[in-house]
Amino acid sequence: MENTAEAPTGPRRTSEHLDTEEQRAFRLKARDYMAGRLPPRIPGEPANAFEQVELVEKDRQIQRLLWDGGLAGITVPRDYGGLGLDKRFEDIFHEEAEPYRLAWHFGNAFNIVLPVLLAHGTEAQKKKYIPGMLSGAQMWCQLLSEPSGGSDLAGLLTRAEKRGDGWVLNGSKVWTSGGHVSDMGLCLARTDPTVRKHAGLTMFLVNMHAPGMTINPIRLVRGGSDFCQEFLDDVAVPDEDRVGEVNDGWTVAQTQLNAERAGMAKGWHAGLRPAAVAEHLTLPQSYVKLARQLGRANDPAARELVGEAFVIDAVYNLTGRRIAAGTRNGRLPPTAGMVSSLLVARTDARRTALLSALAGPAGVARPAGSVGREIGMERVTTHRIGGGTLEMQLNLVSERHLGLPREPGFDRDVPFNQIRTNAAKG
Amino acid sequence: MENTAEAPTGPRRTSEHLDTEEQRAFRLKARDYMAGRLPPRIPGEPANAFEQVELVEKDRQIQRLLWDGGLAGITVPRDYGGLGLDKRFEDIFHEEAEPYRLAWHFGNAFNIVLPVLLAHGTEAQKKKYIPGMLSGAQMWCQLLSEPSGGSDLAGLLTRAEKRGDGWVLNGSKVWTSGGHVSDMGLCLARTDPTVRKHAGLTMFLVNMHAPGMTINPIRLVRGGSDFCQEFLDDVAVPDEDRVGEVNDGWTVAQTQLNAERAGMAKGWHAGLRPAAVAEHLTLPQSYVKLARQLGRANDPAARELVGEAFVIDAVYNLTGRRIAAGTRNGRLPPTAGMVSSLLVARTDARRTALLSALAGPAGVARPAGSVGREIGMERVTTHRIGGGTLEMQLNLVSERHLGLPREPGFDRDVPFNQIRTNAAKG
Amino acid sequence: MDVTLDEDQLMLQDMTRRFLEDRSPIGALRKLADSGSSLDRGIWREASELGWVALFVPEANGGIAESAQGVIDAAIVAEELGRVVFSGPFLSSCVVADAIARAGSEAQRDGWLPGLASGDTLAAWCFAGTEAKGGAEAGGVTLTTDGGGFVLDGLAGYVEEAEAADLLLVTARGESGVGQFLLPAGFPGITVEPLEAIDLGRRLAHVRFAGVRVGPEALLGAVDGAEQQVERQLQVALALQCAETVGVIDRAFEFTLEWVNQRYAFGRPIGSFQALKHRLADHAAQLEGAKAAAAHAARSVQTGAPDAAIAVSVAKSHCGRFATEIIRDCVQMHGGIGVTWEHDIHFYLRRAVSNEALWGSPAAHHERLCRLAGL
Amino acid sequence: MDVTLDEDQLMLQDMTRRFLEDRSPIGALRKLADSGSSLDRGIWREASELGWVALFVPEANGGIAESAQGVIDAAIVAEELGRVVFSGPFLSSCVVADAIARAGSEAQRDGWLPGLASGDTLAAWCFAGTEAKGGAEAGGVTLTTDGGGFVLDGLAGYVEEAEAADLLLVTARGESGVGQFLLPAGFPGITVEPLEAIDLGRRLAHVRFAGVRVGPEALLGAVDGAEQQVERQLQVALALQCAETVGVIDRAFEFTLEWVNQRYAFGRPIGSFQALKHRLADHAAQLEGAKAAAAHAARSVQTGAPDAAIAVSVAKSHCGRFATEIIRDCVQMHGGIGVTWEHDIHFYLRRAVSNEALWGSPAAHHERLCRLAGL
Repeated sequence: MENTAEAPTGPRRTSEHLDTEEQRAFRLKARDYMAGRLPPRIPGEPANAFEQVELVEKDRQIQRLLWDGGLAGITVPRDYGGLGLDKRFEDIFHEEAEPYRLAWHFGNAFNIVLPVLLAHGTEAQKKKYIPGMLSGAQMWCQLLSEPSGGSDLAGLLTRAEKRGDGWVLNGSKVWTSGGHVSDMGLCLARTDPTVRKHAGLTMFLVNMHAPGMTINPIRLVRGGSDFCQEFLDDVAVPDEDRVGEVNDGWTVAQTQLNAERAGMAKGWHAGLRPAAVAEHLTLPQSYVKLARQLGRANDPAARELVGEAFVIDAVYNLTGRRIAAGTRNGRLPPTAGMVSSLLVARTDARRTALLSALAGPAGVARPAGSVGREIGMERVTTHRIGGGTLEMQLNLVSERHLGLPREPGFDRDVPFNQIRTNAAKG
Repeated sequence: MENTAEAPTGPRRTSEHLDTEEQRAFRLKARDYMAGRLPPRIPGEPANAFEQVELVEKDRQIQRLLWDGGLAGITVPRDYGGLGLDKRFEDIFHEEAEPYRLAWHFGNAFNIVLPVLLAHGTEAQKKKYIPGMLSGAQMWCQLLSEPSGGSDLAGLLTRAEKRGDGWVLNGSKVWTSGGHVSDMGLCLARTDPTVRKHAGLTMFLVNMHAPGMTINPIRLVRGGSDFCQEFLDDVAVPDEDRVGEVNDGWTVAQTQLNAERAGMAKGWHAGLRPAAVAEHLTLPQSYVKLARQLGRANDPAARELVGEAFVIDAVYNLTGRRIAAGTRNGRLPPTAGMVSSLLVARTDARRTALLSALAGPAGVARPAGSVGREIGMERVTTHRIGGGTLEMQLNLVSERHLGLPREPGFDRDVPFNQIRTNAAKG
Repeated sequence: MDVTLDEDQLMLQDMTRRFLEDRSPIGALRKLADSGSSLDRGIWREASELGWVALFVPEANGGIAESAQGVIDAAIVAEELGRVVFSGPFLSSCVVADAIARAGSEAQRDGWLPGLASGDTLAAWCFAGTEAKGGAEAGGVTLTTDGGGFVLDGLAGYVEEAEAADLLLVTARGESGVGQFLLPAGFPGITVEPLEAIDLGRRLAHVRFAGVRVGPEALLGAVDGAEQQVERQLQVALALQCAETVGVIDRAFEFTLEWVNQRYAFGRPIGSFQALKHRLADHAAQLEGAKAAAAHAARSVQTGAPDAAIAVSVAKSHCGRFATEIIRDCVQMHGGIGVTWEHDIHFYLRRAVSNEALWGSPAAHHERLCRLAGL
Repeated sequence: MDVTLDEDQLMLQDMTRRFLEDRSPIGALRKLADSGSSLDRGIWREASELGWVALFVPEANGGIAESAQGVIDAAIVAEELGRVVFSGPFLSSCVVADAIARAGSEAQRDGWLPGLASGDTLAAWCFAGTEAKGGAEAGGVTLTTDGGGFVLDGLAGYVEEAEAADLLLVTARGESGVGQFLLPAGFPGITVEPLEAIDLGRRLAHVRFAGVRVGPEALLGAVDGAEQQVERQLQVALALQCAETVGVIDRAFEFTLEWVNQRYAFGRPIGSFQALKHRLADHAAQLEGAKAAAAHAARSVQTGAPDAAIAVSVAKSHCGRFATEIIRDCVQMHGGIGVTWEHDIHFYLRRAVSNEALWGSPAAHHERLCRLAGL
């Protein structure tokens, strides 16, 4: 997930010449409405920084403005508060929205919760919750990972027990993006520990303001705390907020995870990525400037480092474009998208090593306001854990993309309560 | 295993001042006998090149000379043709033998077969076979790996079936060092495929000249062919050449493998390694010369490569010394020795990458007799496969040295004939 | 494979693959290597009939340039050549044909292009010098003017098929700039010094120029304007070399995947062991990178895009480095069989290591990128 | 741990470890970092009472140098400091105390050594300049003679505890060679410019010298003979820094091993997954290498062995590079918890990254090794 709004590079492009009459009308309506109403896109302004509550509040207002102007949920059915138009209208909207900030903190709601509800929600759930997202009234998060383990999602420990007509949830969730500013959460919990682990899970819609829900932001080494840990202590959930069948939560979770991956592949923050892709390669002048600031412009050993940094960045960009094009036109299998995450991890790690070598001691300490130290901090803070650890991504690519055999599982065919978990300790 | 006789570095050292009278007498006897009789140690002369049959023949003669002079099998019991002396006498011998070539191609016999026979052989076997080794009359090899798989030794397919009083062996062995020049081989075969794989093996002493034994040298990419593949087609082995109990071959094989590792750790070619270890670090002038020949002495990018080459070589040497000292004095567990092989692999791979980068195009082609191409050839031919693949070494270090949990086995507790193997194909 | 190829290009790819599988599979290289013989001119003529070099030759001179997308189409062929580690002067023939087609006089075009297109004429590209950090720029031969003519001196390094070549394209540096010359093989003062190469399908040589006197008719283009010509040649060469390298990696990776799926140890296919899986996943990611970079290089050179100079150096650095890294690990995963002469993989590794170093090592292209970035 | 330590040294190690576990465990650094406070002088005095800096101070000046093996013993302490990512001026105090003990006049020894040994006096070592590729050699401050005295100008970079220090040892380059000076804190013309550092237990600063006039009594040793002094200081600093780095890696690796053994996923300890096992095995091998190199460095500096200059650069390159590489992967293996402020591992990674860069990056020491090899 890109974290800041980059200025689009290259000339702004529009497909205006392809518009039908109806599309043209929609384009003009969007253009007129947004002008003067939506705040401008500010380069460097965070797109994904839930700890900045005023920014989150700003995004709620932006979404409300779009809703009021009849520009929210363009492809969402009318029954659920959307416009019921096709994808072409969404593209037109984004072309027109390019100069403005959009409601980027609603990424979880639109990329994940919306597709899950459309696929598995009851009619009542769709009518109740989707308009709330589209109008900016309700912010959503997903309650998935647990302190006992993030990679092994199906091994989660949070329990949901039937009490009367409803359910009571107990346990803990962690790495919840924006948990502390969310109104609702999509929550997977274990409803039957006596069957094999994938078979005893159920998906719920949980009110984040419910009694018994405690939400603590997590302080990260890199600064900020846009993730939270939640403790669920007898949190009540009515049965009408159950998504899918009891003990069929794994099916719902698959939709959820696929939606997350698809969201990342297409660009998490709608309107942010497409404009940032340039047709031709350029060599980042930031590296040139850095080498000069460090006084190493003429040092062949330093130039070797800068040159390699150019290469890894360029290859990363080209590969992203190749995979996007290839999965779109079917020349590459959909699984090719998994490869991108791996390349991010390897590229990031190598870049920080290269820049550290370039900076030498300036990479570990600097006079306030000067260049350098941020490079060493990158080495301390850049790791691949969120969004699936590197190890899980390597498993995925090797099994689903390359088709290599799965490791024989030890825990797939036994009752969950016979598997050793991290809860079993002292 | 070092492959050439390096000139010892530093002044020659001797422990003569520590000799007892008896030791002094032995030293003088050895010194007098070898002078003028043994061929000199020639720097660069291969120590481990079975494809050079005249060199192998030379080693047979050297061993015969030592035997004739009463200098063979110094620590081997007298009953089996040895001298029955303690380790100190062997050290004295090696101090005196430093200027000479020794019978380095008898490494398999002395490092592996001898300890196996002493531990598991019958009295008759010891009396029959050990004098033949010591006198240089019989050269030995070990028949272990098979074309169906080298890492999974206990999964071997060669069958030994009881016929009358003896055994008949059928199958194929591969990666046999010196198979084509050996007289006898230590051979592990399956005697019961209906029990779990480790439980159905038996060890035999096999005559390499027996009818039904076909031996083909293997041509390697790096040139030479000191390894062979053997086909055993109804090769008869009398029961008195069975080592250990029937179906207890895995026990014998453990001694064999430990002996191989111990041999590598102490220096496979007795007399070769100890003299080559210097007390102080030096920076190999070969790299300095290479950088100059390539015209890159003043190029900082090239100097970075040379400097790192200095470091990896130095660290490799220091680590070897540390592990040798630490395992000797008990500060490090015996398993620390396994770490050395890993470092060899990583050091070799990195060195070839560094030198390739240094050489540029000269590393892939050169005028006959000039410098360069051998560096690229190293990249083509340097891999870690012999003596246990890199993967097996990583498993060993992680499990036995670091104590990490073994992977659950799928094939350890089922009858061998129910396991899928490479023989099961087509 | 470039994911944006059109139907015609997919057909070209298919046709090339079938021709090579039939007439010059990897076994052909093994036979050449085992027999110690040199270039098979017969197969080169057969291949030329398919229109490989002709991609760069105008119709007027027996080619098909007008109906082709030269560099992109040639990259398709080069990738297939990599898959069988083809032994033949494809790269240098294409570069020289393109150079003559773009800058040659009518006499030069009529004289040389038909033979290049048909495969009867072999061309050698005398471009770089012999420095260890070189290869990515012209150098090695100097140029002095002498009345109306020129004198060439020096050494052109690592020239492909220089011994067999009928024609040399020589780049030389003089005080007033860079000049290029077309000289027939055996021209007085030129000696070819064959090299021992690790790539068994590529015969390389240094070409020595000792006071070679040439007339103005040998000049290709102008003395002053040759810098752009030379850059174009380097770009074409790198685009094709990278495409070939992609084919080399792709095929080696492909049969390694087959191997780890079918080879059993400890009762499981070795491809089910996590350590191998993770390494293969990483290789797959870098291989996608190589394909993306090589495809972009071919496309931007063909279209003369503003980033063409950058694109070829990016591709060369990435493809060069990871080809060697990936195929070395593929050898490792083959275990013992991978280090025997009998297994084909060493031919792939040899080509990869060789391609990494020729026409500029990754380090040489990093330096070039710094210059292109204004550093 | 050096595998050749004698009984006394093992006792020193044990005593140091127990003191630190009791009085300055890793939690002490967390408290400092959370409160944003600076050096804890109390704990430094307590520690000094154990005889840490005293290892380099002669008995006549309140030390124990005669009965110690200075650098080897100090390396034992440094390794323990690394295990708890200690926050205090051990390295610079040792270097400066050793310098004064070896080259100081009687007045200098009597004046400064007792305070250094007792921990009452803090010393800062103004050695290198601020260049990005520097750190492994003296530079940054220039020296001109002025009558019987000297004038110092320039910037000494990345000086540890310069703000808190009572005494500065300054290295300066002049036309006639290198000179070293002992100056009290607050000397006219000196300003300390604090830096933002990633290592939260190490307060660094640039120290600026603007026409600083000093008399000959401030000179440590002779102007001409100072090169050897300076080289010795660098060697002591690197030997101790590498020993500390070994402690940092060793402890981080230790608790990572515990973690992968006790943490379950998919019904198995994560340490049973082959990919993690193989990475950990490789790290174990490089960690052994770091221990071997650091121990050899300390030993050869202590004995003044002919390879001391080589040994410290070898150790610095290897320890520097692999500390960062290993601990970064240890963070990765911790999963989410590893990137939270609440987990201690980031303190270890910060120290590792910082130590890699200070007193010469691996690249700077590769260059130094080339010079030492005569290249």
